[in-house]
Amino acid sequence: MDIMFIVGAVLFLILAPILGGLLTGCDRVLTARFQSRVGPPLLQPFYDVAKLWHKEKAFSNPVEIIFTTAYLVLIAFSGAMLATGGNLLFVFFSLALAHTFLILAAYSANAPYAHIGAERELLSVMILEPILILFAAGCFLVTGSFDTYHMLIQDVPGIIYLPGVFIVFIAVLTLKLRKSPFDISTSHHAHQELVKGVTSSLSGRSLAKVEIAHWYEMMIFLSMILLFFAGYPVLSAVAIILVFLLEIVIDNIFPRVTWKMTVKSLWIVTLVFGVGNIVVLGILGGIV
Amino acid sequence: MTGRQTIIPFGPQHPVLPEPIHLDLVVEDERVVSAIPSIGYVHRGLESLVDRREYQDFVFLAERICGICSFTHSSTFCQGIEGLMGIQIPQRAAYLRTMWGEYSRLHSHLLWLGLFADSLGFESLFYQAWKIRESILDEMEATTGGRVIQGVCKVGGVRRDVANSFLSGMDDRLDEIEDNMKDLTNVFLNDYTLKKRLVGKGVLSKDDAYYLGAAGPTARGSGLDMDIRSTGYLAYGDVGFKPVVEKGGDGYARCAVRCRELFQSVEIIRRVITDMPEGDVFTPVKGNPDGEYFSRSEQPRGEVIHYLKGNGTKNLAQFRVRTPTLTNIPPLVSILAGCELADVPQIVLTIDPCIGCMER
Amino acid sequence: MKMFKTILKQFFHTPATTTFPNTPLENFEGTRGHLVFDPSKCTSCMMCMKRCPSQAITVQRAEKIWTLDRFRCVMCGNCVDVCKFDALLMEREYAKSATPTERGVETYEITYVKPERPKKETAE
Amino acid sequence: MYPPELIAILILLLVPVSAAVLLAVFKPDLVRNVLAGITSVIIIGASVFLAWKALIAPVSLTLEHTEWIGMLLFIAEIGVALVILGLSIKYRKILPLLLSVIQLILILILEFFGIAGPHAMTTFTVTGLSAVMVLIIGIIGTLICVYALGYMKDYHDHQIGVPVRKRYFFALMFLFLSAMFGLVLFNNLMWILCAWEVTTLCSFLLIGYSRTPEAMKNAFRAVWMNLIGGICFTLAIFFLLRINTPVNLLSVTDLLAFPNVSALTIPLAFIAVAGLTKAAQMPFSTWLTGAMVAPTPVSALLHSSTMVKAGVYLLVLFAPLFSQTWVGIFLALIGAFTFLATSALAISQSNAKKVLAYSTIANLGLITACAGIGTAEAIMAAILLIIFHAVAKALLFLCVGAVEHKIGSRDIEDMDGLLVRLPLLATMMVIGISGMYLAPFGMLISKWAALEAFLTAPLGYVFIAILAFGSAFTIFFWTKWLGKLFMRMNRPPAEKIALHISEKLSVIVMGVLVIGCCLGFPAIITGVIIPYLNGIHPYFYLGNKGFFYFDTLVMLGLMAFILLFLVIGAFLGSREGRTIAPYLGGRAVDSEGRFLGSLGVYKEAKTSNYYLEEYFGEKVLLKPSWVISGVLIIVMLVLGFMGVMIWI
Amino acid sequence: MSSASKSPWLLHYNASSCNGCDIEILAALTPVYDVERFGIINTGNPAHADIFVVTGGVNEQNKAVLKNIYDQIPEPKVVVAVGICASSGGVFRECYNISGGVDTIIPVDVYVPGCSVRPEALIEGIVKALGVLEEKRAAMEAKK
Amino acid sequence: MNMKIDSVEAADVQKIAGTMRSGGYRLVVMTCTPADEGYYITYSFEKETDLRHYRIAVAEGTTIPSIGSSYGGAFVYENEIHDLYGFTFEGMSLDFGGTFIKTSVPYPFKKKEQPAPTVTVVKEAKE
Repeated sequence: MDIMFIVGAVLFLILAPILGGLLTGCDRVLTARFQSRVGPPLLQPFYDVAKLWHKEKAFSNPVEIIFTTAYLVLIAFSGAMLATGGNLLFVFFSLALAHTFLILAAYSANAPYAHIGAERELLSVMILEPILILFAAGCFLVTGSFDTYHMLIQDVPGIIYLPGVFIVFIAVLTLKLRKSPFDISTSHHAHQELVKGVTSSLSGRSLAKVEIAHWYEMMIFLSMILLFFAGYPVLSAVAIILVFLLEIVIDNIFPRVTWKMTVKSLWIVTLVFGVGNIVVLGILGGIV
Repeated sequence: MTGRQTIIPFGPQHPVLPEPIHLDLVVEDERVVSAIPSIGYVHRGLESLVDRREYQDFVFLAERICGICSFTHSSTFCQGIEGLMGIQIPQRAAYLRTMWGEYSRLHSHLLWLGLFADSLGFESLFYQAWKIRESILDEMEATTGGRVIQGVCKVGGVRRDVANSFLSGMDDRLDEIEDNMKDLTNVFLNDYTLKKRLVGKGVLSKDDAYYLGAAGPTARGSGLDMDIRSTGYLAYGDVGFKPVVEKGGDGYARCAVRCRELFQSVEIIRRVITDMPEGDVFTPVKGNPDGEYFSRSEQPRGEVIHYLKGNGTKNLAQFRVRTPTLTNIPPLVSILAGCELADVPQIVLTIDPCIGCMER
Repeated sequence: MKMFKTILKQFFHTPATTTFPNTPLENFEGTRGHLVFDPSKCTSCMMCMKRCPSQAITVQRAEKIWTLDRFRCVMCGNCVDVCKFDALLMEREYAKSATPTERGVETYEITYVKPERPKKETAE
Repeated sequence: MYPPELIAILILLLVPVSAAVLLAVFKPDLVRNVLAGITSVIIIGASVFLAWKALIAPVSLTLEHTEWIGMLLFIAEIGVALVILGLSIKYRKILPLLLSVIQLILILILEFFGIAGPHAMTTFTVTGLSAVMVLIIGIIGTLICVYALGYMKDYHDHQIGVPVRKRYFFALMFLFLSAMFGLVLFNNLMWILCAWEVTTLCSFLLIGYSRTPEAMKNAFRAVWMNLIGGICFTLAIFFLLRINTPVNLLSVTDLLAFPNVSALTIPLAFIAVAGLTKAAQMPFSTWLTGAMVAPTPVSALLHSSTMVKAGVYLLVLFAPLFSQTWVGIFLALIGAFTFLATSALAISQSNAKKVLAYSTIANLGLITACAGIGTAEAIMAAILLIIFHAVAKALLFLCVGAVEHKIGSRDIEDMDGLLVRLPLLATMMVIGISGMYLAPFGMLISKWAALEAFLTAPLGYVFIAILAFGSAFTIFFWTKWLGKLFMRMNRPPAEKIALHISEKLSVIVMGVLVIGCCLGFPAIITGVIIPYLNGIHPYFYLGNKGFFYFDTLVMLGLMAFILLFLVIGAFLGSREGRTIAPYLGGRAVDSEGRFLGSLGVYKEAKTSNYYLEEYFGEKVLLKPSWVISGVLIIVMLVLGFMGVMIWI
Repeated sequence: MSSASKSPWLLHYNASSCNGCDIEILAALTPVYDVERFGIINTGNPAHADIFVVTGGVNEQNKAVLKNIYDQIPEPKVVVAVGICASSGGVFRECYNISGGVDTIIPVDVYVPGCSVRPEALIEGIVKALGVLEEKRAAMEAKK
Repeated sequence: MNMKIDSVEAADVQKIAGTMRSGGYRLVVMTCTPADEGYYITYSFEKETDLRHYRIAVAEGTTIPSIGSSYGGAFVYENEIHDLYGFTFEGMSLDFGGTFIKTSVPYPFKKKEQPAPTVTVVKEAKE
């Protein structure tokens, strides 16, 4: 392993939560502006987490402490792996494991709202799984390797080969960033029928950990956009900002849909664009 | 299989419910198998106070049956006393009551639209609806002195007159409000995703609505032409009132009824302002009520009935309130069965529950 | 999707938000904010106490004390209406919140002095 | 003097049979326990020794005078057919009757009119693949038998009304072990067919152990489906014999080395069908789900870790041949489709054994898909899947069986808070479930390997898409089970019944095996699989490929380390803090987990998982799946008869 | 000001109010008053809340609910009684089903008068509550 | 507005409800009110603008037949009257068993020895 990779991982571990928190702050301010409000200060997400960190230690089941820690650590670990140009498939598996821990934390509370949140989070993991595997497969077909490193050093940006996968990626990003219309398991606002869904039984430090993990996750998924525009830093940056703005706008112009509609719409998109893209790529014999 | 059921206590404290009501939701996957409501969290026993407050002061208590429909409650109560005592209130007072009644319908429907949007996870629409509502509340406050509890009705008329100059300025402000409401209702009625969420959800057939006792927009959404305003009390007889009726019977239809009623209310207010008669706003009241009276009027949520029984003293002998929400509970129970958990909040909200009213 | 136009409009307009509490809000004429008592005008007629729907006002005629519990007052203004001596007034400003230690009943000593009945000039 | 390998082989073949006879004779529990214990130790020892030998260098032994063995096995085969025939007549089942008659006739024709090829034939071969199977049968199989010692005691305590026939039960279990060893060690297809039929019989009798109407119904369903497999196997032998060639195609080694694959498509297609039935692939999956009425050790032994593996063993064995034909592609499609359909079906099940059954079928489907593709990478993935699946699934079955006896239910909904109520079993269950689908455990590595194999295979993108959606389903049903175990309990703890020592022992050893296999997977690949693959594809070199890339291994290690750290943290970490009641919309819960609901009735605040019955229920999915897979099988047979080859 | 008072999350419960105060609390969230400027979020979930906003006087059924929710809020927490009903029982004080203000069940830190409470008054009350929250947090830290 | 109230026998309530229902009337309200002796329960039905009231006089503690079979929505009124006045209705379509409106005093509107409704003694808020 290159020393540069280790530096990259460490940088990611430190910078991602800071950037993620700032982006969340931007998100909240922008959302407020879309709603004709002034909105909170930019640093509000940090205040929130700091406050949560100092709250009383209270839980509905002590195992949630370890589960939320595991969630945070594994998400950070996946991010670090991504930052080192590591194996994309492994990043995804590690993310799935991390989410399993979040789901277990919700299950362990044995409260109906947390439980349904857990089931819905599980559904969203299920929705996400195919497109992630297809994404990895697409990268493999383009570069002959699952390593993000190879994707990054491509001469031609990946989006040329994987436009369909990119579309699906943007669609599922809404789910991943817990935005309307697909914020079925929990959301950043007061979530209606499920109270707070998967995080509803977490409080204090556990919730703070989940919050930080969300920042990491957001950075992981946003930085995956890089893979589609590798080699063009300006273009990548523009793409990331545009996608992020698009997500905020989508959040504001859609009501929440039911989980059934979520599964159907996202899987139809996955089947049409994702699988279609991979099949075309496969028929053309890949790029290698 | 009974082993696969989840029992969810929905409420009394729940973010979707500004007021406490409890539902025992039994769900399988997310399909609601049974939903039985339980109320009584807001019951204060306000009706028992009639024998310790003079009937004139009780108006302020009747007004506090509910903070949203407060104006209609106070005017219905006054109307009841006036009915018992055979008082004819001045025309201007009747027109002003009509105006305020419609304003309170506007504010209530906008409030409901906001909460409804919120229950569907549509935050920005919620903010939009409540932003418009603030301008309605401003009108209310400017004319009555209270934002949500107006305290302006009085046995024999109203407590405050509104200057004609103010009324003429109101028309322009209504134009702006109407424009904003057009944008708002356009989203509610035409947005693809919202339609997806609403059309065909919580269908209440016309017959069920009629015999289960649905009232107000809930009944009108199922194609029933039921509106107490058609009887022409206050100034409604003069403004050529026609109820808004939708045939769908689903959540979308109930939402559409309320959206269209917004514009209807604006129209009524305009008519009332232009035709506002001059004169006193108050007739002095002498004596004490005696006898029985059913006072009915149309709240934003439907028909409200105040039953009053006087015994010739300053205090009434009996006061009973039957509110639209109470009679909308049986239809709610029938439309909740078999729905999706995600639709429970919006179905509960489509009857526009006002628990404060319901339980007094 | 229909919402897009609306949110775009919001985005390019200044927010509707007030600057309260940095600058106090302007209330409308006639807003019922809180009750003000003028001890110098009260004749201890007790009408306000009798007609208060929430029994926030007590008048002790003998001790010449008028008290108001702000945490019971519903700001209906009925007392203002029934007071024939203009001793009560509704101010537009809202009533302030209180912690348990700050909370109490406002007590006023009635300073009204019954004016000397003017000599009946007409009697002559 | 016989070579030690031969002695080991003979021990493996004969000791279980002898033990079976003895177990059938002696009634006292003590004698049975001692006997079974000793036999198990011998079998484990012999299988480990044999596997070790085989891994150093493939073992290939030729015996003289094999005719009498053949004769003996032929008699056994006739016996099997007759038993099934007799029972079919007794219970008036037409379909099994017809099929067993056909099978009997075919065997007789084969024996007496078969064109006997040249007899220069190796008797026993132990390659890397068979060594893996030997280890699975030897270690996991015997552990399950040991477990059964304690289990059957509880079983009869719980199942009042089921006649106690433990002698019969254990005799069959050990007989089955013998048959399985034969199946993987013999080199003669005729002999393998015989072992194949014996396993069918054992499975049939053990499913019907309780003799309840449901059990008998399912037993007969199992037998007729497996008979179809047997008939196809026999037909495959027929067609092999009809090929005019100097080499004896009944010898597996010779068959694998046969250069003209295009001549083999018909027998290959029949072998594929035989493998599909044994491995309970769609449309034959119902026999396996029905077989779950049997006592749990039977499910564990026959229907998850060994017998059904016989089906895929056969397919993996012939994978190099499949890889060149369209039969292989369609076989792979059936497997992949089965993976998708049964993973989805598993979502709708709440019966733990049924979930395990469907998951078994799904994983066998994945193995079948790999075998059908048959490239070196695919075979590697297939073998990895066989190993990891066998250990993890056996562990899960044993846990479910023990838990069922402790809490009186095998419904996943009743397993909430198991971690508090039955810590040991639940921990083992968690290990088993994690082993089935989570990183960095074995099954996930295998899936990864499969993914890489698919990516380079013809029509690979189809498989990728199927795998992508299939694993999504997999995640769903495993995680919700896992979640149930971690729930906080407000119910009274289970009765304190001590776990039988044999059950405890087996479960713990199995749990250690799961973790051991996961930690040792690089060793398994380099030590077992690569040598085997090099026997088939001499130039195959894994090198720095994908999951076996050094960095990835480091990452996997790091991840395992993080997990270990977290587990330690869970045990040592501070638990100080206030426990707050679960949020129930403001409703208070009393000590029994109930709250006052509407109508003044106290209700239990209970939660259940999602089963998505309207999408993934058996009623919805089974029939379309049968149609699709049936069409695929027909297409496969047609392609076999047409002899279409892949020309890439 | 530490983080505690920069990010107060509200939990609102209607004990037995007439709705007037409840809708004004919601109105305080909306664009014109926008309490999110102070980092205030209406969480609706006791486990996340810092400030417990109660409206309405307490009746028979609500006693248990109020206590239950109060217990589920992790420390430091502040209870704000909004409206005169929550403060003293208000106009309904004499009704047979009302047993008084919120302070008969749980300790109240700030009382906000009004019938119904105006959003400005509510904001003022919450700002006052933030001071109390800050004190409580300091006390909690000191205890450690 | 029609304020004419027809008096009927308590036993006929179900019959009347049945007639009303088949005549296309809807149930508007059921009101219970104390009379000089016992209580009156008034049933109000309406069809378009035709409002009709039927009144039964009942003594304290009487069991009254429910009209739930004709009007599914009647249970709200019946449960309420049960909880506030202490009457029992037979055959309600949804019986809350006295938990529809949970009051701190049982049957607060039931006549007591002293005619005033019972009122809980309110502790004076601390001054």
